[in-house]
Formats: sequence, C-alpha cells, structure tokens
Amino acid sequence: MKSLSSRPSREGEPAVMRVELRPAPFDAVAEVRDYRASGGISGKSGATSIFIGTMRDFNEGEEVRNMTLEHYPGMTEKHLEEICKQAENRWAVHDILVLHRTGDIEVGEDIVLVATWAAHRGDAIDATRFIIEDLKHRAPFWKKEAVSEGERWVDRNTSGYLSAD
Amino acid sequence: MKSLSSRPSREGEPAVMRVELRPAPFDAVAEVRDYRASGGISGKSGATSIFIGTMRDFNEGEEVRNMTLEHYPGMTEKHLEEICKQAENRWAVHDILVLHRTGDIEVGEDIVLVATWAAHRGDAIDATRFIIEDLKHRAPFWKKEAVSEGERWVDRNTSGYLSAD
Amino acid sequence: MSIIKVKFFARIREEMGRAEDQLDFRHGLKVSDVWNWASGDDEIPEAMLVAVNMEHVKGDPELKEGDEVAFFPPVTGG
Amino acid sequence: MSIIKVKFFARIREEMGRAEDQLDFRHGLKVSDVWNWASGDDEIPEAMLVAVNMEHVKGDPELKEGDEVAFFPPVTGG
Repeated sequence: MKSLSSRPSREGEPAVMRVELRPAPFDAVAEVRDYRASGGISGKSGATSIFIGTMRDFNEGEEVRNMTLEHYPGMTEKHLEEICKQAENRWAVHDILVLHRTGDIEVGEDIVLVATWAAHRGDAIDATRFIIEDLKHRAPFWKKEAVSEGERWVDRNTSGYLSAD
Repeated sequence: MKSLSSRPSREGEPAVMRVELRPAPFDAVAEVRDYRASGGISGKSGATSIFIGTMRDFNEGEEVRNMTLEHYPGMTEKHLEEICKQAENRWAVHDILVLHRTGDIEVGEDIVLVATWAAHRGDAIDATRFIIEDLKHRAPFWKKEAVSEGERWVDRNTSGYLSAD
Repeated sequence: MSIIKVKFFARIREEMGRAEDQLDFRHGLKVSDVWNWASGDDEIPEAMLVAVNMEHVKGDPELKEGDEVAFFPPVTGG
Repeated sequence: MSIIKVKFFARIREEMGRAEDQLDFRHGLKVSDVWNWASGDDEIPEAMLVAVNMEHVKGDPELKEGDEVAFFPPVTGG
C-alpha cells in the first residue's frame, strides 16, 4: 500500500512521493503535520498546497448516512502513483503526499488528502489541483452511498466547479 | 488582532471568517487541526483547500538567514478582512481562516496560512487561490531579509506562477 | 498460463453476481469476446470502462495469454 | 483635530528617518503637499503607495481634518 520513490524533479533535485490507500479512518491534517515533522520537508519548500475531501452528509439533494468506497487493488495504487509522476514532470514540486480512504466511511471522515510542496506557490497550487482533478475523474474508486431508502451507487462525480453541482 | 464575523454566504447560510496577525511563531498545520477540532466545520463542508507559505532559505539566488515582516497595524487587518469578504461574496465558502506572521521570522517558520471550507472543491480551491494572490499583491506587509552582506528590503513579490521566478 | 482473468467492480460486479472469474485463452480473443462470455451481450455498453493488466484501454483490443481484464463503471473517487 | 497624521513604512520609513509625524491641517491640503512637506520633493514617486485613513488612494486627493496619510513602497507579504 505504500510507495516511496526518489527521482529528479524539474529542478534537478530528488523529489519524494508517498501514495497510500487507507482502509481505516485518518485525520488528514494530522497526517500532514506528522509528515512535516518527519523531516521530509526542507527549507527550500516555501509553498505548501493542500486539498482535503471529507465525507459530506448530503449529496445530490439527499441525506447520506455513510458510504462504501470500492477500489481495484493494484490498479488504484498504480494509477495514483502515475498521477503524481505526471504532476512532478509538469511542475517543480519537491514532495507529494496522497492518501485515499477505502472501505466503509462515516460522515465527517476524511476521504482524500493531496499535499504538495514546492519553492513557489504556483507550482504547489497547480500540482495539487491537477492531482485532485485527475484522481476524481480517472482513479478507479467507486462510491456507494447509504440513503434513507437504501443504498445507491454514485454514478458520476460532480465537476466541482459549477455552483449548481 | 482577531476578527470573527457571521454573514450570509452565497448559499444563504452563515459563514465564519477568522483573520489574525501573529507576532510569534505558529505551526500552520497545527492551527488548522485545532480549528477543525474546535467544531466550526460541519458535515456540509466536503472540501478544504489550504495554502501555507513558509520562510525559505533562498530568495532571488541568495541565501537568506532570517527576515523581518513589517506591517501597518490597523490597515493590514482591515485589508485581510476585506479580501476574505470578497472571496466569500464570489464563492460559496462556509469558513475562512487566515493567519499571517509579523516581526522577526527564521528559516522554516510559517509566514501565512489561508484555509477555506466549502461544499464543493471548486469553491474552496478558487477562494484560497484568490485570497493568497490578493494578499501577496495588495496586503500591507513588507519583508526585509538578512543576507550575507547585510539587510535588504524585498522590492517585489514574485508572481509565483513562472518557473523562472 | 492459458487463461484470462476477469474482474468486475462496483455496479458491474453486482450485476454479474461475482467479483472475478476466468476463461480459457484462445488465439484472437478480444475484450468484446470476454464481455460476451460474461454477460451474453454482443456489445460493450458505451459508458463501461475496461482495463487490461490494470491499464485503461479503448476500443476492442486483442488479448494475450495471462491477461487480466477488468470491467467497471465510471469512477467516483476522491 | 486640526492636524494630519502622517505614517511611513519599510524603506520609506528608513529614508524619512521616522515612522510617523504630523502637520497642521489647512484647507485645500492635498496628498502631494504632505509628501512635499515630508520629503522636499514636488512629485510623489511613481511606485509609491499612498493610503488615506487606511484605504489605498490613487491620484492626489484633497485631505480633511484628522486624516491619516501613509506612504509606503510596493507590498511584499505572504
């Protein structure tokens, strides 16, 4: 479930990448804190950009009690690592941390964390946005929600960028 | 130094906003963790977008030892609150937290934190980006860096979006 | 290995009543043949996603011995 | 109050040798008059930022009694 790799980034220095699937609840902010404390982040990273997706109690107008997140063991990890490599090739990031929940998830629990570190804010912000968008649209995960009348598969992700969605 | 206010957001629900200047070091990630733990964030916020600016050991090709961040007491707070209000008017965010360091800052210390919470990721990501860009270009702060040959005022912020800057 | 390993996920898994299965490999076997064998349908539904050896594929590629073919609906992670 | 409060920040504060000062208000007093009084220069440098009562101002507005005028260089926060 864990992947740590080093390769030259666009700046020619080794970049670090960690991708993990988590079957149990995690606190995304605490994970970032621990990751920073573990010393991976050096004085060259002036910018940190973080996105956290958390389970909401509503989706498409209906109250949601909990949900199950199915994935494709092997392919899902591979896909997430591929997304991170693409981000690293496009932007000068020093470090990428991606955590994604699997299994049964309750309201208020964190589902996904994407954090990137870079010298400049543009690289960090753009890389984080790229990763979360690709992850939402291409990574093999499937949500099944428990609503009042039973269970339902979520058919598509919202674009996230329309006020109406 | 503290501002807490409630007003209707675009979704018609009260939004919360906290803006603080901090003369002493703070851990931006721990601040977000405490803020989440304080219960302000409800089940309706599916998306959290965070930007953290940290003092780098290099700027414009030179090693930097430490720096001093001057501000305009009264106007700086007012300006930051105004930025947050603009963000709240443009995007459906539930909650905004902005912390900004002042005074003497050492390498590795956090300078600025912008965190926003929203139902959808587009609103959170766009609001955070808007706030950090406006803050960098318009908020009354001035950096003086200690480099090997003495001190120097930073004349302009990098755009943050050019790989060359 | 002279077999093809087949996997189903999410709604497709439920519709197929199983998470995985396997069939014998034969020369010239295509993704659409596997889908026909699994579902009885001639055509792969338009919205269906297909991966071969954990890589997304488009169209109807030919398979080789030992390949793993997966069928699943549009993804909804994050 | 028949005074104008004047503030300087960062490089301008150092050049002026003081963080704040005040001068007597007179009718028709403009921002450029305050700058001239403080620096001896007729024109406000192009890159200079000016705030009146903590709001950014453009051009050379007239002041009123009790106003606070601040001169500072381009900002570099965050």
